[in-house]
Amino acid sequence: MSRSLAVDVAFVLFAGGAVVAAWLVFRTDSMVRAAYWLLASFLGVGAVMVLLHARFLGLVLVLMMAGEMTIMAVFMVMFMMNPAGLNPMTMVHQHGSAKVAGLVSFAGLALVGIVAEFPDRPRTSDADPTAELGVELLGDSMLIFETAGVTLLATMIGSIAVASKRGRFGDAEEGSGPPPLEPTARPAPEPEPAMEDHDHEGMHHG
Amino acid sequence: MNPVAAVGVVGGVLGAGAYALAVLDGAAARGVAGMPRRWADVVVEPARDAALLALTRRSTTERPDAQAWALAPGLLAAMAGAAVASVPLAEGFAVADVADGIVLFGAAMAVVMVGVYLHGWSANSPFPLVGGYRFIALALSYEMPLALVLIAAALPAESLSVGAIVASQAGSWNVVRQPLGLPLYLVAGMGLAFWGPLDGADGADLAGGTAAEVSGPARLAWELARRFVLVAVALMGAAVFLGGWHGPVLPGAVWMALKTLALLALTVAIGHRVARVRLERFVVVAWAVLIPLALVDVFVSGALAL
Amino acid sequence: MGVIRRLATRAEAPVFPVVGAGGRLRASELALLPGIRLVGTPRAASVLLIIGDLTPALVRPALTVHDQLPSPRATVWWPVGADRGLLQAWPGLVTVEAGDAEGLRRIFAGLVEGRRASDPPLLLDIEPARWRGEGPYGQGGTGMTGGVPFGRPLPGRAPDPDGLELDQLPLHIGPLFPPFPPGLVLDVALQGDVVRQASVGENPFRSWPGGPDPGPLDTGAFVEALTTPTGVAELELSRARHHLRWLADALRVHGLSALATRVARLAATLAPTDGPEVEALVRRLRRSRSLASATAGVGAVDRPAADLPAGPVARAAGAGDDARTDDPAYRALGFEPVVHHGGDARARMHQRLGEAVQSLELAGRAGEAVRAPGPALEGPRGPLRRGRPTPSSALVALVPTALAGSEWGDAITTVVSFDLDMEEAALSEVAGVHS
Amino acid sequence: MAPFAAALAVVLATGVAVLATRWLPTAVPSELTAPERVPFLGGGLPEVHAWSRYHVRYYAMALLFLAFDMEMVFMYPWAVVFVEEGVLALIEMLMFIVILVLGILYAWREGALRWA
Repeated sequence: MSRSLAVDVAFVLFAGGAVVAAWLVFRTDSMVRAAYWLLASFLGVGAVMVLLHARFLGLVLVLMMAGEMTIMAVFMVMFMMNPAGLNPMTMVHQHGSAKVAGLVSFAGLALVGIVAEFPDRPRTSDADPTAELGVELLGDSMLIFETAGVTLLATMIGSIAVASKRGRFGDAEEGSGPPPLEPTARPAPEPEPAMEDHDHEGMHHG
Repeated sequence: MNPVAAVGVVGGVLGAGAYALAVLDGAAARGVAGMPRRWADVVVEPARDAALLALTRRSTTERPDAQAWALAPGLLAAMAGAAVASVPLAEGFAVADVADGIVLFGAAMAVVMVGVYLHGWSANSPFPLVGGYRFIALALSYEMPLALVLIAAALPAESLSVGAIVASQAGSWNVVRQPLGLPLYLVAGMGLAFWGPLDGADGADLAGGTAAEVSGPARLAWELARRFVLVAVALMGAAVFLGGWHGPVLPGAVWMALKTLALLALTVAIGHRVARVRLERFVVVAWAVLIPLALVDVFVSGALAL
Repeated sequence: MGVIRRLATRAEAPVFPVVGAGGRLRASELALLPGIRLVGTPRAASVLLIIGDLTPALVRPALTVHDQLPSPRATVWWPVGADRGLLQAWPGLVTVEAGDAEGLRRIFAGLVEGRRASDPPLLLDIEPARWRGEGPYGQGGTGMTGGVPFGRPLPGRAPDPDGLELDQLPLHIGPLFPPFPPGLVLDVALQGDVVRQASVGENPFRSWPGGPDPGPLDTGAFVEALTTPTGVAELELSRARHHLRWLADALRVHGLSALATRVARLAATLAPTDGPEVEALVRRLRRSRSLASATAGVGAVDRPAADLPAGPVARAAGAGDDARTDDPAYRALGFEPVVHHGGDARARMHQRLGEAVQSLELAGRAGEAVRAPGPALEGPRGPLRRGRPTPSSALVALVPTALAGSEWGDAITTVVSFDLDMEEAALSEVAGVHS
Repeated sequence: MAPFAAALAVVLATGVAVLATRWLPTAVPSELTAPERVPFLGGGLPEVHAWSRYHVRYYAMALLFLAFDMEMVFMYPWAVVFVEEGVLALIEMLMFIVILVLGILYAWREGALRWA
């Protein structure tokens, strides 16, 4: 088998695998499985990128998505009832609009793929795409790069402000109460801590 | 390299490394415990334990995620294999001298997190579950320092290839040029293989953590896979920080083996001397101390490389 | 297969211990025996080793753990003290003289070689709950969280101090959980890895209808000394041994099992002349940063030291009460109690280390000094007074509040730091004479 | 592409080799009774499934990781061209990192690294 044929076969296998894994995301009941089927799909995409000589981007995709999908799994398990799919459930809702959205986006992307004129600038194979990416980041795209830094900082501060209950100045919810049921009313007073009762309930559940 | 030869070489390195690690660990445990034992016994012990596990039946739990459970050790071993493949075992001899070697290593080690988490999650049993979640906390904390110290080592080499990083240490090794690198790498590496003080995921306080419900061949696979990861870590550490194949008199491959064994012995010694770390505390230390130190390492190494 | 079987026969026998009445002292020496390896989960064991006598409440847990051992498996019994006959009915049980590692290994070798059949499962093959046939998937109910899939319900929610309301697992752990003292049953509500609520379950050593009839307690020497004149040197040596045995258990939980074996050996063979070795060990452990950070601030009891049950736990919190202070035999030796401050797991470890060194030093100096029988004697867990509650029963009461809100690993550290003995706690009062 | 082919072969072979332990004759948990499959709780019996809405207490740290992971990725190509580009690269990356270290500093100051 010639080398280019082997590459072609690998391409089809990885690309097909990515699509199948992506489909399986919606065929499982378990949040963990769903997250990791998505990771498997990304692994396929990463391999395809490597085959397209975007080695660095392909590997980085895997590097990041392994962490990201794990965090996604952790959060999904945290907030979904029945996280392991022990009881039957479906990952797909609003079938009608989902179908429409899927078809429209597929048609749009396919159209771009067919109609758009892609740049055709053959490169010598000894060029190091990673180094070129580095030069680009430090040269023309420097502003984008530094803006990304500020954006990430904003992300960090924002996510902490939203997620962390604890703050420098004490409890983030101190003095706050549940929102009122009527739009014009004042916030409801803070409820009495009723931990003991609830804990008791939790202990004897089931 | 031809794929069959590649598999043979990596399999040999992983197998020999894991066995050496088990022997070192047994010897260290006997030394610390003050239990004298014949050397012959210490050397054969791991094979005996493995044989016993192979003859023991695999058990299962009431309603596990069987496929994910089976996959977990395979995932760890495969990723260890990928990492070993990217490390040159002697001058000009790497199984897969990928130009972005340390990115490949980073990606492989990120997938290790998936494997350990799945191993804990799949049993549908409380102690493994807690172990799996402990590992995520650990992994999210060590991953940054791990990547940063490797990037620092790549600076003077002007390449992400492990071969180039080793070649750049012809004059002096990175352990001297970048004194912060190896200690940070070892902390992260022990976390990666949940070894010694960072073994919270499989700790004694959880009756074995993610491995609390596995027996027989499944346990054998898990113990092997975990040791494979530590071997991969030590091999990469020997290449990136201890000058790889560089060394007088002896051939490069021998130097690599000796340096890897030295790192394995060091981790084993730490494992028997340092008590398990409270993860809650480790997370804060990792973010507030280890990551800033790793960044200092990057910039000092960068300034020196200019 | 021949080679593999031959290799496996010579492996260390992985043993999961079930410590029954009177078995605790024997169990503490298990790690020292050649050819045997203690494991933390039955899934890693080949031999279920019952040490001492099973009480009625221990039978069901022992059977549960037995069936969790993978086959090939065997059950070995080391009888210690009284035998009230419950084990006679255990199918396939092999009785071996207590402490006989060779006998245990013979059983193990026979098992691996295939000369001995593996124990069959002992419990009836009954699914945990009826669930078949209900709901569209046979999951036992309808809807996303309805029903009891595979025989068990899903856990329920409970509020958490950080404002979330996530699931809480109600768990009954013990009485054979290796990090716990034998016999401790803990009912915990585990939310994530945090113990939200804990309570101590029924003490299995109290399950005989006629009241507990313990085998030899690990503090038996002290109880006996209440009524018989005993050499101070002998008592203090026992105390030092006791604290070292505790230390071995604690080190094992902290992931230093090899060092724990060394300490256990020291405890088993301790003589007054071992002072330098113990002091070196204690110095090393006190200097250990990792141990300090694993225990500092963990399991602090938030009440005044004076309200704590007297003993090492109270002394670690700054209360200097020690029954030895008023004892003429000890006053003659110039005894001063060791006191630490902080009242956390770290202080308790330092307290016991300090007391071990002190006891060894006293034992070396005491010579032929004899302690006359008196109403009170300081045992290794606290003062022993005839007719009064045992120290362990007071310490067990501290567990629920000390565990609430702590991470699982910290909870284990806390439980271990109290040095409980459930067999002692089962006694309603300190008796004068022991079998 | 050749190194990747070798790496792929290694990944598949090691993974499958370890997975193959599942085909050992002892690896088939045939005929296990219900009590043999009960999760280990030190002799206790479970009431509920362990799979649950597991409360991780490091979620703020996990979110911080997401942002930081992204940052690290920029550093790889930077490391390759660093010596070539010289001081300019050092200063640019320093700026980038300082911005991000502010994020860690903020998180640490807010106590977000401590577990909830």
